Amino acid sequence: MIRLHDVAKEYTRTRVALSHVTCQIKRGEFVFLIGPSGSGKTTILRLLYMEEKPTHGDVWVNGVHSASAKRKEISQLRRKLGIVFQDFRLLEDRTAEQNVAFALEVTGASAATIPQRVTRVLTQVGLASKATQMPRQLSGGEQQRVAIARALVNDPYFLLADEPTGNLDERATRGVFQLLRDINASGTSVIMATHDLEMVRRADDARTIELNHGRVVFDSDETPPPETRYTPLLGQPAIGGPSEGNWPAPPRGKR
Amino acid sequence: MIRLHDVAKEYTRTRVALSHVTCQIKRGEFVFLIGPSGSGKTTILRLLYMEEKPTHGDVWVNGVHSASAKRKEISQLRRKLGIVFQDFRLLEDRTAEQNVAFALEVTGASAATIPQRVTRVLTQVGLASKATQMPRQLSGGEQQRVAIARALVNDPYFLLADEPTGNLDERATRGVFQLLRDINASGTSVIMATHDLEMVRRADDARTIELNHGRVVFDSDETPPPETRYTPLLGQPAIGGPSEGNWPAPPRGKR
Amino acid sequence: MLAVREAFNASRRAPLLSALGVITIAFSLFAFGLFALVAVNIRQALRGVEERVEVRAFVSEGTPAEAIVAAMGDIRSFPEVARVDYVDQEGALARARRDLGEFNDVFEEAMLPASLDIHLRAGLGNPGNVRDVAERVKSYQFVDDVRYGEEWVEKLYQLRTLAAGTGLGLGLAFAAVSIIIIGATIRVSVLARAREISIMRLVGATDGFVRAPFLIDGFIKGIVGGLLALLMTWAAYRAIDTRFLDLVFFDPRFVAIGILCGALIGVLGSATSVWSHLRRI
Amino acid sequence: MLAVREAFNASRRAPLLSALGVITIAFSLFAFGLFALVAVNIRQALRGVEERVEVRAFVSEGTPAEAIVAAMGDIRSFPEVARVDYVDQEGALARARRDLGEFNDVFEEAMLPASLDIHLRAGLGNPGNVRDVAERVKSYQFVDDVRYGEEWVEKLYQLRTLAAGTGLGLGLAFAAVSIIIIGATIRVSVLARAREISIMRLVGATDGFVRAPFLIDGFIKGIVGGLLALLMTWAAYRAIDTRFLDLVFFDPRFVAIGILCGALIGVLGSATSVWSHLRRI
Ligand SMILES: Nc1ncnc2c1ncn2[C@@H]1O[C@H](COP(=O)(O)OP(=O)(O)OP(=O)(O)O)[C@@H](O)[C@H]1O
Ligand SMILES: Nc1ncnc2c1ncn2[C@@H]1O[C@H](COP(=O)(O)OP(=O)(O)OP(=O)(O)O)[C@@H](O)[C@H]1O
Ligand SMILES: [Mg+2]
Ligand SMILES: [Mg+2]
Repeated sequence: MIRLHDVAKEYTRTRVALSHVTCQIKRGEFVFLIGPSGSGKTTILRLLYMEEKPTHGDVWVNGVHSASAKRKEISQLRRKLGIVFQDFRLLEDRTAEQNVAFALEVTGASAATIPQRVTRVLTQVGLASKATQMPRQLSGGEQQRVAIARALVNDPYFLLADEPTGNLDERATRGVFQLLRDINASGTSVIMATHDLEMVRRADDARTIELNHGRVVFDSDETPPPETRYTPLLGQPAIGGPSEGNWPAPPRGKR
Repeated sequence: MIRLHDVAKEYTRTRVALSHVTCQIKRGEFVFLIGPSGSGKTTILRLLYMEEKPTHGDVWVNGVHSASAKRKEISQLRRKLGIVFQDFRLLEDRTAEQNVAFALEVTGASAATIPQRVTRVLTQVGLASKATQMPRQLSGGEQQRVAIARALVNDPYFLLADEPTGNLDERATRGVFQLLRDINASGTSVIMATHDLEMVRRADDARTIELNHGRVVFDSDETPPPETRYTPLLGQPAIGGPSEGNWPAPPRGKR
Repeated sequence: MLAVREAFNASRRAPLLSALGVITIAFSLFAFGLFALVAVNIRQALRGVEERVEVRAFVSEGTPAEAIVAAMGDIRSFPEVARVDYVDQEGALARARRDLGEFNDVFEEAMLPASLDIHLRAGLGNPGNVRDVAERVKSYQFVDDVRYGEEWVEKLYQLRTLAAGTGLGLGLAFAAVSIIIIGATIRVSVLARAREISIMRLVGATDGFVRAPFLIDGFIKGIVGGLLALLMTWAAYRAIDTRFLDLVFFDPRFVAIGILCGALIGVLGSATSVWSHLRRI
Repeated sequence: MLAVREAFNASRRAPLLSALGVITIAFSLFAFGLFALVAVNIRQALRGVEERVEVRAFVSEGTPAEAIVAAMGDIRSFPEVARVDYVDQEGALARARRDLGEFNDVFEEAMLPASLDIHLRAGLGNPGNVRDVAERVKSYQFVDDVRYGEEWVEKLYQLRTLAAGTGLGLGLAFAAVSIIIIGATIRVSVLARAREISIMRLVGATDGFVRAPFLIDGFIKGIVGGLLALLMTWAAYRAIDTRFLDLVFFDPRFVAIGILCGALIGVLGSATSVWSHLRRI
């Protein structure tokens, strides 16, 4: 169970990344997090794995409460999460398979089973043949798939994936998406931030939460959407639509 | 003028990233480089800005020949290129604007004009309001746009962009694409590696080169395509097409 | 087990930083060891001199032997006194010749008086005690005169105090500088691995899991550094000792403590650096 | 200009690494300085002792003054001889009393012979010369005996040679260790900035552009480290000097050379580290 209650995150006084975010994600849900660049998707995920604490409001993840969580509890929590970081965050001085194995080692998994679990998950993402390469010897998409494999390997309760297909071609994207659907079908909640609206449109049974300027502007589970006057991104044609100024306005900070 | 003649790149004996690549890109062209993850797109670009030398064959970029280029010449060459790296490669200890300014400082641009040129290009990518933030205080998409700004700021002869829209939403993607078209219209060659086939389909006047397992399998400028028996990626429906195994096979190395 | 493997892996991955750490510890302890060696030897030399602090009571000619023996018994029972020797006239002449080689010839004509040479206990040879003993000995009737080199004893005592103080001061300064350097070295190696550490934390490693390899690493480096320092100090000692000075080396307990200090420095340096780093992420 | 700004920025961005570099240079030069100080003062002390190497020729009683004056003229013209003094019988007695305080009384009865005291030139007091002069002086008829402490001169000479050798050896060892540490420190700071450097190269910076800030940085750190070392060495000198030993300090030229060495170490360390790093990317 994930619960955010009136959450705000200000990195500095004038940089408001999130405000008034309230939502609830149940075990087993599949949630897309969408929104333009800088709208706060990564920030929400960072609150969930507690790299950041909210400046206002409360976050509960699997029973751990942001305001009172101890370092030890946070470590325990993270072992039950699978996280795909937007910038991969692979350990630079370990091979692909050592990176994946590390996520198992920290949980104290029995050393005997580790190699086989690692090999299985690397095969799932199509990287079995590159298991012994270092991150900097892998292409962008291959690094991304190592990051995905690491997130999947410990059969997490929640999978937090930040733009996990940004460096993948369409076929690989389909593969990853299928993997996430499969793991979701086996009971894991998946929360995936993405810019790939095609994918979102295609998975019409999944829940979609849209952010803009740090606020939730659309949530497919709620009717009517929180800010009714906003035309959600999903309603627009994918590409080649009317050009209403190319760039999103900068987020309004409190001045 | 860019010319590759029978180029091969083997990172190790069994890791063949490119083989038998021959092509020519004229001043002012707009070229898409497509292909599945690990097919060698980044490797081609690295050969062009001479971070790597080919293990076989020759590369000429703007008169500089890979086999005989001195370090000084390579530096001179890079000042005439604009490069957007797949992993951004921003200087971590400088603000967004200092990162962009650095690309001008190395060319010896007069210190007086630098701030105004930096501000203009940051505005073009929609980041004027985040000019003084450090890379790690920026979202993924914002970092990517700083990288784009840095590549554009010195009005390069050639723009090499490796997946410049992987972390951008659709609207921002359109904006970046328009910027690249504009700079191309003013005479700069643009070579852009991308997975966004929608964008490629839309820009039907641009040249497209498709790689697979390190070989050129399709070049829209050549008829018939080099390997006639291959069904090019572009011919397939974008998503939801017939699933012929989710993952590309690993590249065949010389054994 | 895992932590030990990790520690070795970390060293293998950053051989330069590891070497720097070991060299720094070794170098610091070596500098420290050299100064300690000098200090130990100065102390040894001073102890030799101090042992020679003696009160010499010149005995009148013709004093009966029984009186002298009785007095010696008395004096021996003074708490400050270690030893009392009787030096007769021939002994005094022989000693004078030995001590003052150049003036050999002079003494043939001279008759030196017999004396009681009173040695004080080591550590009790301070000026007050010496004066005290001298006064008491002077009260014997057969004692003509008492000599004890008043100023010289004062000076010696002052010298010893100052040498000890300066040695301690220099030693502490060196230790402080060593710890600063070692701390900074480890800090740098933690910073160099800051990204790795933060990633480890993000995938669920506890502080302990992250810290253990650093501590083991620090311990190993400390031991190796300490051994290297011992080797270098010993080499320096051998180089000087055999040639032209009679030096003493540290006793084994001191050596063991030195190496343990190295290990401690390694572990503490690692612990504090990693600790303060972990607090901040 | 740009490079100087960059150098300062780099230091500001990595204050810890910068401090480590400066401390290491300072500490190394300080250790070096302390040993140099000891060496200089041993040399000074030995020079004082060496000046006292003298050949003493005892003159028969009743030798006419003219003979002695003539002999003194002769002896003065020996190339090895710096000074010749005539010490008459009263002078000898006074000196004996002064030198041998404890045996004051003894000398009242004794008549010491007059002597010619011959001081050799500094640097020429080696055993061969001394023996030579002694032989020649002995040939004068009125000379009863010649004393020059044969073994003592030999020992002193040996000591000086060994002290010089050992000092040089230790000094070189310390210098080598310092350079290793400093090289490693700079190497680490280059590695810590390896990503930055490679990015700079990728956006078109020449090797020179990348290197300049490091060289300036190394130069500044070297100067600062050298000054710190000077300060510490001077403090150590003051701490010892005023209390109980008469020490000499380095002369200003030596100090200037020391600080320049610091700067040189900084620049060379930076240059080689950056150079070898740039060769490899
Ligand atoms: N450490 C930080 N300090 C200050 N501002 C920050 C920091 N991290 C993020 N921000 C700002 O907060 C806002 C939201 O960032 P976030 O990373 O959540 O965006 P995002 O939705 O993930 O965008 P993208 O799709 O580009 O990754 C951005 O405007 C960013 O500049
Ligand atoms: N330094 C290296 N050492 C060994 N192999 C490498 C190295 N760099 C890349 N490779 C391999 O070369 C192949 C091509 O890599 P490249 O980065 O060019 O792919 P790409 O087309 O850019 O893929 P992506 O779309 O995922 O970024 C990959 O299989 C990769 O594993
Ligand atoms: Mg993000
Ligand atoms: Mg790539």
